[in-house]
Amino acid sequence: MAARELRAPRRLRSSNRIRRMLANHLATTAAVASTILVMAPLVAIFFYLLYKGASSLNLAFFTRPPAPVGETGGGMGNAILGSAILLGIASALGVPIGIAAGIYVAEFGRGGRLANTIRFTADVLNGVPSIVMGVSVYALIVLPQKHFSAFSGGVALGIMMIPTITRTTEEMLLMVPLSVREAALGLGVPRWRSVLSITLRTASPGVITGCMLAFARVAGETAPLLFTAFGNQFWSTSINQPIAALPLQIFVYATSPYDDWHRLAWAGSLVLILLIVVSVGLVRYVAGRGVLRGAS
Amino acid sequence: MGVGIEVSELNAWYGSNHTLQNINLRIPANHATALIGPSGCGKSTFVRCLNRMHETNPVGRVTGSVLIGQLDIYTQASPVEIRRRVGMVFQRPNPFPTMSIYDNVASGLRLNGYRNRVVLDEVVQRSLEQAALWEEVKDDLKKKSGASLSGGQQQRLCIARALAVDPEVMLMDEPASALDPVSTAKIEDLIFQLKSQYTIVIVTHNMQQAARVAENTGFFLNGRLVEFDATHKIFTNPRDKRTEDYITGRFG
Amino acid sequence: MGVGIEVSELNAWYGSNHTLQNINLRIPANHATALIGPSGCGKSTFVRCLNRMHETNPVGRVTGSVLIGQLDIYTQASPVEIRRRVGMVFQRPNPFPTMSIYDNVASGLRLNGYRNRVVLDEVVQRSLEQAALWEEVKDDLKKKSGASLSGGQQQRLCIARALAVDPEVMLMDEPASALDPVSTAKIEDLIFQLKSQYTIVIVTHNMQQAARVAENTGFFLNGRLVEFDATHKIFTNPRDKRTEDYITGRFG
Amino acid sequence: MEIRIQVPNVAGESERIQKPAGSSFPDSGSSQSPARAFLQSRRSSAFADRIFSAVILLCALCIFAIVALILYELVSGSRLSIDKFGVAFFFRSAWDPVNGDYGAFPFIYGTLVSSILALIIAVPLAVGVAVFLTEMCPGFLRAPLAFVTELLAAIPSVVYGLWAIFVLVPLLRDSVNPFLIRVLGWSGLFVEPNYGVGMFAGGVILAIMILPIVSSLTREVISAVPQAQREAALALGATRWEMIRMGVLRNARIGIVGAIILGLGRALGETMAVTMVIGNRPEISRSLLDLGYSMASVIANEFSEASDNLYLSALIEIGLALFIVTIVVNALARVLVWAVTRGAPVRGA
Amino acid sequence: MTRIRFHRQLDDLKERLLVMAGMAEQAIQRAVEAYRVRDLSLCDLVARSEASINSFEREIDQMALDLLAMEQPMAIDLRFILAVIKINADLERVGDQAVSISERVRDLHALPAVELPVDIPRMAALASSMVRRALQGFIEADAEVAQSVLAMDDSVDKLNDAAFFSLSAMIQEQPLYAPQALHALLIARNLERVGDHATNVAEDVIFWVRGADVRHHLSA
Amino acid sequence: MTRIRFHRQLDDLKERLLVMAGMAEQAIQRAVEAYRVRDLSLCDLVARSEASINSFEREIDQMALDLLAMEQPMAIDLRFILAVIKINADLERVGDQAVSISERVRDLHALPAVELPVDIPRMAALASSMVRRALQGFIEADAEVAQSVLAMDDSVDKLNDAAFFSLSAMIQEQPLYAPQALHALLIARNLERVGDHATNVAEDVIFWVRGADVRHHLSA
Repeated sequence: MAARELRAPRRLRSSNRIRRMLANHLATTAAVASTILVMAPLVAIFFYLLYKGASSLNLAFFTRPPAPVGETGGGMGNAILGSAILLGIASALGVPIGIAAGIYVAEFGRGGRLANTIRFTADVLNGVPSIVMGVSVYALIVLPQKHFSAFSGGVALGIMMIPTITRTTEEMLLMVPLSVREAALGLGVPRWRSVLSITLRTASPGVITGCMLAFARVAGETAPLLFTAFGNQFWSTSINQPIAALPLQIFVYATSPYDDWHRLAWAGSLVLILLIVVSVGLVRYVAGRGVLRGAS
Repeated sequence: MGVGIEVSELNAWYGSNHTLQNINLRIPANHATALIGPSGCGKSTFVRCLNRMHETNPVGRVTGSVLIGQLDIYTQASPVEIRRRVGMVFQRPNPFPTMSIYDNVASGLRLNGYRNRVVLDEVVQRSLEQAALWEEVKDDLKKKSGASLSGGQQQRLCIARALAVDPEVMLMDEPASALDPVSTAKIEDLIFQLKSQYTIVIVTHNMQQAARVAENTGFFLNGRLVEFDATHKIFTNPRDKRTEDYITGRFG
Repeated sequence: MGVGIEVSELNAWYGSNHTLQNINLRIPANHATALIGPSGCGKSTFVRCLNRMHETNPVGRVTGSVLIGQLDIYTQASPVEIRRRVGMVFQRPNPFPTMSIYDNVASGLRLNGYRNRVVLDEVVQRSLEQAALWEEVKDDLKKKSGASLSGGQQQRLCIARALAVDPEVMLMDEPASALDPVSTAKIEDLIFQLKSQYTIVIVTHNMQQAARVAENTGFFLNGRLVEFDATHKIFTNPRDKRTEDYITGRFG
Repeated sequence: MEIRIQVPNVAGESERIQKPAGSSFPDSGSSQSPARAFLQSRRSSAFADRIFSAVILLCALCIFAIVALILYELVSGSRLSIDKFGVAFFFRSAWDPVNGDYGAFPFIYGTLVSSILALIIAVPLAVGVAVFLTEMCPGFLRAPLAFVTELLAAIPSVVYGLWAIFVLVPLLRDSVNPFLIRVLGWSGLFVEPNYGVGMFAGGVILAIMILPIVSSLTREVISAVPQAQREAALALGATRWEMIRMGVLRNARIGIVGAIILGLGRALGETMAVTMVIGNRPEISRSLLDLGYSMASVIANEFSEASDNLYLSALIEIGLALFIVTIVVNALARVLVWAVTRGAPVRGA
Repeated sequence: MTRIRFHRQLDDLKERLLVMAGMAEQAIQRAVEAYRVRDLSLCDLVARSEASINSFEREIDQMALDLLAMEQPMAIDLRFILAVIKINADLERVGDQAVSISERVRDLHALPAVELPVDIPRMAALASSMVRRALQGFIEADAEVAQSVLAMDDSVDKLNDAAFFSLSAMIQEQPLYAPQALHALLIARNLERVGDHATNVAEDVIFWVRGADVRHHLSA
Repeated sequence: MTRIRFHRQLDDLKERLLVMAGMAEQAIQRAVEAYRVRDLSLCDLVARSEASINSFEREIDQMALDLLAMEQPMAIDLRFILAVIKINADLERVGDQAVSISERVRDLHALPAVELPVDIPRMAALASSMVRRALQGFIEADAEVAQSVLAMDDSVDKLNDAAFFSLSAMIQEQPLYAPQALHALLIARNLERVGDHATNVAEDVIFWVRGADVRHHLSA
């Protein structure tokens, strides 16, 4: 019986019951409050974008280059085209290298020292501030070439895509159970075939998500373009010439003293956001119906 | 039809761990053979040596010979070729999640470059029928993914996938241990059906399962094959004291 | 010591799914009671109604009364209080991985405001001893985390954690289904030890397990309690045809 | 040594064993199916496998090359400034392009203060949102709210900057800052002059920007905590908050720290929005409401107009410093996670 | 979890037991026929059938053992297998009684024929019908039918007691024919034992079907 | 996976069977003692002990059934339980034989005492020692000891045959004492049956220990 006494007294009502209940309510309130606080700026931003940007959207905005200072009108057509070109170059560079590196880390070097070092390096690269990337690419390409170019801007953005894609590819590949790989090997499928047709294919929704996220992220980047693509007031499709980009143009307009340019900046932002929202939405759709969910 | 397996002086290591020691046994063709024993006794390693899966592990190493039919799998063929002849079913159902049911079953042929559609259709249907899954999935063959099936169906799908390449030997590594009792019973029935046409080697830690499906049973202990005999003999009157102790729960 | 449980007219729903229908049953104190039945028969839902865990699911709903001892748990107390008196062990071992072994066991008491070190030490040791884990972990009590133990040890740690608050009733939802045979045997032995001091309700899909550990067994089918009787009665001579069909594998 | 081959002793069995073994393997009889015939005629060579793995490895090594190149370019670009100012560069407050006298301290100060301010504001909110969304939110609200926070993460920096200039700054200047001056003025952190733009505005916009990253990562790690952990806590008689504390936050804490550090890394390197609201004045002031400058901003603003090599070199050295800081922060995060996880697998159970 | 194969094996086991039962019953009938017509060739048949009954018994026992070891039968299936094991033993002993009778017939054959005051064929018919009825209960899984066997045992016992008295009276009157009378007495006892075995079989059938242990419910 | 509890239950089962065996053997000894000293009170004791033997039999059978259903015994454990079930039945029948003997003794008591040319106590001693030896084999799990029982059965059979001839001779000489002689004959047969049961027990022990089915290995 004496030993029994040492136990928590059974039918004793918790002495700290009220304190526990109070803590429970407080925590709930705090969580609800912070959610509301976080939602506020977003709602505000969208409200302003629509309110200020929508009114300036017209056909000219998409088809015209900017008007010279002092003239009203003009658009951001060249910037939209420039962004498309830059992103095209970036994707062509970043997606294959990123995915291949991800495959190496997850499949071939798994657990090895080299793979771990590559993973760490990718993390480092991922953390490199975009402005530093701009400076580096400037030193790497612009200085030797002696002029700004769409190519250098694309390279800067492409490099920024690589680590994101590598890491998501790796993570998605690792989510593919070992048993699926064994299943492929057990059927007598060669390794390269198994990696491409089974593992990568199984992980493809996740890998696509990673690519889209990387794409969305660099689509809005301004800093690395400041000293690489540089910007351009005119139509240009040459990858050896400076080129305009949507975020770059927005930056220029936003920090200018002209109301008309402010108006265009809002409109440009709205277009940029819509572009990104659409791609993020697409990502969610792909990931949401992702077949991976069923993989045990 | 299946072929017999003859294992001589098989030794296997995981790193410095000598997991299989001097295994000698002859597994008869077109019968089910069960391997039982406590965890870590080497029974899983043993089946993984029969299709050279053991060596996919970087620290796995094997010596000795395994004849499947007349072929010494360690000297006369590449692992990839062996595995086309020796099907394997794993502990957890592992259908390819992004593939449809049809593609899953066809994968063994397709991934090796086979393209004849008519033959593929036939093979898929035959394999699913053999795996007792055809009736349940025939309407969603190309619509549903392998991962959308229930656990028991997934495992039968994996069996169908292994059957599609028409192997001579089927290895099963605890094929029902992740399934509920009803699915387990179905898998057992299936094994019972298949054993007239294939040489089946099944690893299980469920002695009752071994008793139900296999004609012959081998008992592994500490990396050695202690006893190999007709199943009903093992379960009613084993020769070796250690087998009897394990069977009756006097072990350890 | 444990107390009896009296369930009257218990109904439970998942969304619009009527998972338990008019369950009436009296579970005797200080005995082990097993609940068996095919998957989806409602046995797990039933135990989750005994400590109001069912209602933590947003779509879970319950009517009817459950008396634990003299207390009607649905009208006379809050879920928090009930769960302190009714311990629960789950299918997969779920120790708190960031806590040491000691902290895991002490967590229930700490929640209730216990801070006295001497008492805590005593209770932790006693609970681990009861759970047959003390000898294996006493040297690493505060050094090792709960997650560093093996699966079977983790489950015994969870049992110790539940025992530490000295519950009157222990609910176990397939406590050994995720474990290997050796660990399963240990858990079964443990349940056998504990049932003299606690009222134990154990859900299992393993009929043999029910036969081995429980004095009484209830058979659930389609959300109804078909039969409740002494275990040896259920397994040698059940009253209800459906029970016999399930037990003998003539089911479905 | 005698080899004893075990054969099951079933009467009459041995006859049957020999038969299949007797026929030769490659053409095991008339029963051979087209599938088997095809597969057995197919040889496999390791050549394709070797090519494939070489290509993959090459791509993986690209990542090394890129980081090495960046480092090389930054170091060689800042050679001039390093030679001239040495380590003192980072502790000097002078920034005088006209006289060629450069020191990075004001920028380092501005970067640190604005980032820490951002963390102070963002972390509790982010964790609160994550907890609300995973543990408390009614089901129908969960998906839309999660989508909204993800959208926050997708908004480009320059758009934040735009919004900050035209909406946030006036709001701070006209209502928030006066309030802060009145209430917290005694601390010396919030005193006039109140321009609207400045360190505080920079901190606030950074907070808004890193909030979604921190909260969505936190949400991810919280969701990764197995349901079994929650049930374990509830079954012990925990209240919902205690369940969250014991069964959720405790298990997720390493992941949350990782999320915070990632947020910090983001804040340190963030350029455009900060450039647009921090005020861009290379001076140090105790008041958070005063104008400031950050490392990224100074590069963004002055790089393209840097007239002489030393000026450029000083800017590149600031870039180098930023680069090194981010590596350190990243390494810190990794070491931290490693140190804590060593004893306890986070995703145990 | 339907265990179709297992239940087919149980059917198989039942089938075999019935074959064996047929053989045992036939042995009794032949032995009694041999007594009736004093035909030694029938005795040989009985002796020969014993060997096959015994090998059947071993086979059934082995099957039951294998099923117990390999299929973990429960409830009615388990009771069935246990019943089979017991019925099997009883049937084998019925066979032994037939052999015993046929040996007595052989001994009687060596002695002068004499009119014996005992109706062996009638007793045999009764004992046989008990065996048949018990087996009918087994085939139909009908406890009622099996129950009726228990009542019949009393009549056999009475016939046996009557045989004792009439035979001992006969001996006192005609001591010359004592050996014949003694053999008849022992044959009567053999038939009484067959009745007992039939009763045991009936009890086992009831146990299998109802799960109730009816043994000794009269005696205890 | 050590199943300590289960093996303890098996020990318990063995224990009980031995108690029952003791009771059956004692019943035989008492019945024979009653014959020797013509003491009817001993017959009452035998009659009374039958009830408890029967209830023991039911209990052991139920235990064995429960163990089979709940513990899925395998190999030696399974053979043990089956052996127990069979030994149990044989022991119960040994008890029955004792009752039968005691009833004959009662009948003999009503008749004039007479010197009978048959050594019932010697037969009883032999039969008893067979039972004891078979049980010794059971206790020690020793197939050799059990095997020796099989040989002893022949001696009992021979004594029984001798009894038949000497008693039938006596009847022919002294027809007056025919009832007494008949009773003695039946008692001898009872004892022979006890020997048979002991043989069965011994065979079951061998089956349990060795897993070999030794039944009929002489006859078949």
